[in-house]
Amino acid sequence: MSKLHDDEQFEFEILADLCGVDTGTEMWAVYHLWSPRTPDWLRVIVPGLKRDDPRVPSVTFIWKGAEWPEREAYDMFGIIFEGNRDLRRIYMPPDYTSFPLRKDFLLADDSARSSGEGFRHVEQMHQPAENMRQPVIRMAPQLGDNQISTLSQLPEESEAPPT
Amino acid sequence: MTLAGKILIPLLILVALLTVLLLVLWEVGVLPALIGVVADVVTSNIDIIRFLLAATAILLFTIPTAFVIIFMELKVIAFLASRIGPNRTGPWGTLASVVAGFKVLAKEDYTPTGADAAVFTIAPIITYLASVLTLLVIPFAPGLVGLDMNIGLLYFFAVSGLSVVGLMMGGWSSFNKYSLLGGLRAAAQIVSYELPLVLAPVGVIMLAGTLSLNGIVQHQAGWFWDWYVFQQPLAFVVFFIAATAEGNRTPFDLTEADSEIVAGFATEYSGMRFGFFFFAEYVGVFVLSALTTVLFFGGWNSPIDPRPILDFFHVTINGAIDLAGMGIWLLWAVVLGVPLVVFLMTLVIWTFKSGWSFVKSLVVAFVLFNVIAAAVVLIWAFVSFEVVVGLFWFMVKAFTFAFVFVWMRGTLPRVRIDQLMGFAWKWLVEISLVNAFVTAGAILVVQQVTGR
Amino acid sequence: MTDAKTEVRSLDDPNIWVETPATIYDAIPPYPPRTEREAEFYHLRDGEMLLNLGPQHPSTHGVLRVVLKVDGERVTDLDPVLGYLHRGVEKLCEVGDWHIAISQCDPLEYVASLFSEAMPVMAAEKLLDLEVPKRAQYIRTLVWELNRISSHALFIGWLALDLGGLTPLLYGFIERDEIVEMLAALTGQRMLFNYLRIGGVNRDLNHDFLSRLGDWMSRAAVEIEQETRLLNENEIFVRRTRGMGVMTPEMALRMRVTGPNLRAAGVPFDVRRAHPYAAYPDLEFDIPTRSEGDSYARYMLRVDEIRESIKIIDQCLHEMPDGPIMARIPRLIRIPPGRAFVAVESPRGEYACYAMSDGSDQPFRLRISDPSFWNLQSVGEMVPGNLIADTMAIMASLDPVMGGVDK
Amino acid sequence: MSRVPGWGIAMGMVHTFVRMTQAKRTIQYPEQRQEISPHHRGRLILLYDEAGNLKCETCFQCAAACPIEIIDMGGVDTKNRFHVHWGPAEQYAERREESALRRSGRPVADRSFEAWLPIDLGPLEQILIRNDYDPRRLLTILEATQQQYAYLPVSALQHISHSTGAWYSEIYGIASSYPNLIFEPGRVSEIGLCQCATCAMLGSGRIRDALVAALGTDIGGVTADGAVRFVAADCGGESRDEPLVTLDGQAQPHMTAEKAGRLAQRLRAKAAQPARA
Repeated sequence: MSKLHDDEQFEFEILADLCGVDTGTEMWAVYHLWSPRTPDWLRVIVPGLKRDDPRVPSVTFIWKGAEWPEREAYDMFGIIFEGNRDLRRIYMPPDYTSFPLRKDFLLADDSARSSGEGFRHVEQMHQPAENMRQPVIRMAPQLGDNQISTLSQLPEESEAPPT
Repeated sequence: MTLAGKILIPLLILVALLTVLLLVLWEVGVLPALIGVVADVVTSNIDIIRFLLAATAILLFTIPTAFVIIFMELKVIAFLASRIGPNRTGPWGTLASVVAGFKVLAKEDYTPTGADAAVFTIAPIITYLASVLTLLVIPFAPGLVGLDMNIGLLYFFAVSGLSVVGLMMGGWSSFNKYSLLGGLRAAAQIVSYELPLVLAPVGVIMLAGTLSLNGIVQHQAGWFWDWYVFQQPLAFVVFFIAATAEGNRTPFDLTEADSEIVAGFATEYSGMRFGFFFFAEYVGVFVLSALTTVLFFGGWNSPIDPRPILDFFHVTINGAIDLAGMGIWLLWAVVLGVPLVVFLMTLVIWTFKSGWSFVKSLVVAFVLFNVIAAAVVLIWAFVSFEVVVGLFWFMVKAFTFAFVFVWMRGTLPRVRIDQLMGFAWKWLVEISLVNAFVTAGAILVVQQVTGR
Repeated sequence: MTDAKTEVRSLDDPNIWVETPATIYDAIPPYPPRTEREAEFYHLRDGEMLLNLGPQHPSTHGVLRVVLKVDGERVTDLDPVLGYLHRGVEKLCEVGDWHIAISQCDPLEYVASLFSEAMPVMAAEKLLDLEVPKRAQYIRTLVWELNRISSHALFIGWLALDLGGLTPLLYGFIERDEIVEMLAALTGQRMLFNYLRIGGVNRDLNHDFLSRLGDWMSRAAVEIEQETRLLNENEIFVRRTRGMGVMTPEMALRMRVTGPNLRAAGVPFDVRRAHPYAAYPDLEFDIPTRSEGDSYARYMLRVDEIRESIKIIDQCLHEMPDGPIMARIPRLIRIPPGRAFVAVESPRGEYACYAMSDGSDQPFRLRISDPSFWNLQSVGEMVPGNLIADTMAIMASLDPVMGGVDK
Repeated sequence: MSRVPGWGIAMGMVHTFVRMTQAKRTIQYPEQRQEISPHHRGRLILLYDEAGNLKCETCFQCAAACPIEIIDMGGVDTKNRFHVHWGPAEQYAERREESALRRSGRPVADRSFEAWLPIDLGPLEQILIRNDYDPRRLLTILEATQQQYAYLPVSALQHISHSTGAWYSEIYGIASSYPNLIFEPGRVSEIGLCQCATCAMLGSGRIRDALVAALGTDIGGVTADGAVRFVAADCGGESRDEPLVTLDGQAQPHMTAEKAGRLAQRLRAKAAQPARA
């Protein structure tokens, strides 16, 4: 990348765009380079980043301006740019655990792809603060003779004598 | 029983009892003795009572002036930006500032958690008093001055210096980084512009010979070229710039620079406390423009000296009409004359305006009559009393300067804090010192030549 | 770290604020620093104070929080905190289809929304390699330039307001209101136009629009001169902006500043010339550049750009060809799979978009790179060392629009 | 600025003074109105042509282009019944795929309408008779229906509301407030485990490891086949003799590590084979 930037034959001094892409199976880091004098442009794709630990060397030493886009790519995709001094979340709150723009982060109304129950499929749930009460459901009062065992107590379960 | 009923009925009973009591006392002879005692107490220390009266008069006088200036500022800034400005509350929007005053009264003024309450509450009062008390010394008209101290100018600067203390206290005590910055800026700015503000009128004092503002104004009597601005142009420029900085007006309004430090020292204030700061600023504008007119534009002297023209036409005006002498005629004029004139006017209006009903033309005629009567009285007063003329000219000049202050606020951007300081210390102080020396030298030369 | 809390507690933990009522609320976050830059920033040397130029500050253009490390009045370091306006536009675009992507991109650069709207449109056209009719190209150029003028008119007002002047903002709004009323006659909206369509434009020029345009064009040049005359030679304005946030060409390129800020630093780069699109190839106009690179140069450059835009509009009107305004495309378009990178010269810089399509009618990935996002970075480089008042001057001269920065 | 230092400021002041004397730009809103151009699209109104009939042939273009997808279209048929032809994003997303197909006139099964398809109401009638159509015993009726149909079909709910007289919305409210009553087939059951200090001492850690091994995800995750969700429950700290393990919100008595594992496997197995009826 530095050769492209400094080499006078190419003269790609302007980093037009730097972004991450999640193709469902792997991650890409895509760079677009322009040169201020000649009207040609170049797209550099770094494919094959593993989904669980995507790592790419950072370009901040060439363009200091690439710091925020790399932070954004990390925030949205989890791509870690080694060498970026300030790689932290740019948009999301600091204790946000999942990466929103990944393909498996499904919005509630993205039902075209979600499996139908429309729940937000987050990899790790927030660490719920200790004092968040979960609602404990009271049992419905049992009704004399025609007691109907609710689905929750399974037949095999109720037969086995309580040990 | 309505609320009013609950209040009025006991009041009426009280009044009746009181009158009976007074009558009894009057008969017994106790009351005249009492009045006698009070009379000689008053005569003995007349000046203290005069001071108290003057102070309350000034306090009452500043509220309407502040309203007028706030309204003027709203209107002028809107006009500068080719907008119309407030025109809905009251006739032509004139009640806009009064309504703003009531709103500020109605708002709840809370104290932020970290602030130390004592300093927080006293700060606005000090700033407000500092700018209001300075009016005590300013001569509005020949007789009309609060307290004609022979060290008037010194008193003025001393008291207006006090407002810095109020700003600092407000800034420091409201436990907010922005107001702390605002308070410190206020201290730096006003203290460093106090110097040119005091040094600039030194030339004027030398020319006038006295510190008392009344004396300065009397020395500027005569045509407008006798005013000190033509003898001290440089001092006027320095004084005017220092005055804008003193009153925290643009381009030096760094203390509440709303684009940098939110609202400066007044960030945490709300309700009437903010109202005090708000009024203090606008009374400050009026005070400073009044001082510029007194020092440089001949206070209540009119630009044209009417006496030579009158002598030329041998016209002497003594407008005093002794109403007592008219006796019964006065009674007739009021009881019969006024309704007669009004009736005549209604007839005239009614015939021309056929569309209107009689009652409507009557009302219009009555209003018209009042307007004309008021005009007549005013002209008569203007002609016959010296005080009214002085007051008129003083107000005209003071409000032109207030307009210039507001005009600058509408147009100019803000200066940076270090440019502000540099300008004060590097330029204004030197110029005013040079000006003082030059005037001193000139006075000596003039005395040698004319041998006065 | 003076009082760093050891265990991790999330910011929305309710009792975090209860336990420290009397202690001083400081800008130091309750969680330990995550990177060495954050650790070095929140370590206060003596005499320094952290000042929150918070989201509700009057002079941040939109919702931006900048934590200043202040020593007295002088700013020693600053750390912009973004995300207050983040609404996940790229994710939303991936959910809706290409038509929804257009209206999703409108509020990105809300002051000149035709440029941010052009992103999905031009990307789709490039992927479909669709030939947009000539008339639509000219109408687009005309409308873009009008939008540029209205955005620059606002810029002048904001810059003056941040330095304390009240009236330039109101003059700027008078100017902008005329243009926006004209665009409302054409596009139907005053601000978020939603006017461009894939393959052309929504509605043809109508009499109402043309009469207002003619009326405005007749006195546009004179009015622009009047507006800017108030500020050009004003000593206080010049003293406040001259020499603020100076940028050398290399630094500008390194900090990846775009548009008028880059051209003010002396680099004559303009997307309309470097990668021409729409009707720009056959219009002749020059690119104003200045070499000083400070706030005043950026201000003067935008004033020159307004004059250029008026010239462009003139040419567009004269050479407006007739013909259809919309290419023939089916109602439910499925973009063939592929990748496209498109860029437009917006009033704040180069507005780029990298679109990928997987053959369905929903964009697979729509990466939007907003100029204000790149410009705002250079604040961190230029401001340290100046006073608080100067941070306003520099940030205003960069003219960031937070909708685009936070996407 | 070039000539005299104060020149620029003075010219600025003159300019504003001149502007002050010129005509103002504001208009008095209530009295004078700004003429909005007829082409303004600000108003979201349904247009009628001069003959009075509706200028809309329900091509759903506006619903397609609406970014927040709030436009849905409905009409009243001849028997004065209101029909919603289009719904919020879920239906829209599925339907958009086949919209060309649908408009081609060929009958297309629409997944999102399955909830409205008629079902055999016989067994439901039996349940109602057993509870003698008493609206106060709605919860028992709903649980029996769930037992019978493995989920609560809409037509079943409508039939209950017709016969017992309870409002549909009330029934829906009751059903939706219990996690074990679900509205679509292929339901997700939920295992909750409390991790507060008391339960941890009583052995919830071991149960958690067993469940993680069985389900394959930690707390907050869903099994790969989407059948079981592992959530954190909370016993509220009251004194207990064994850790709180809940299944669909119902506390499970005498739960040990291997019993929890077996329960998890059984649930996943049950979800694999198709639901009854």
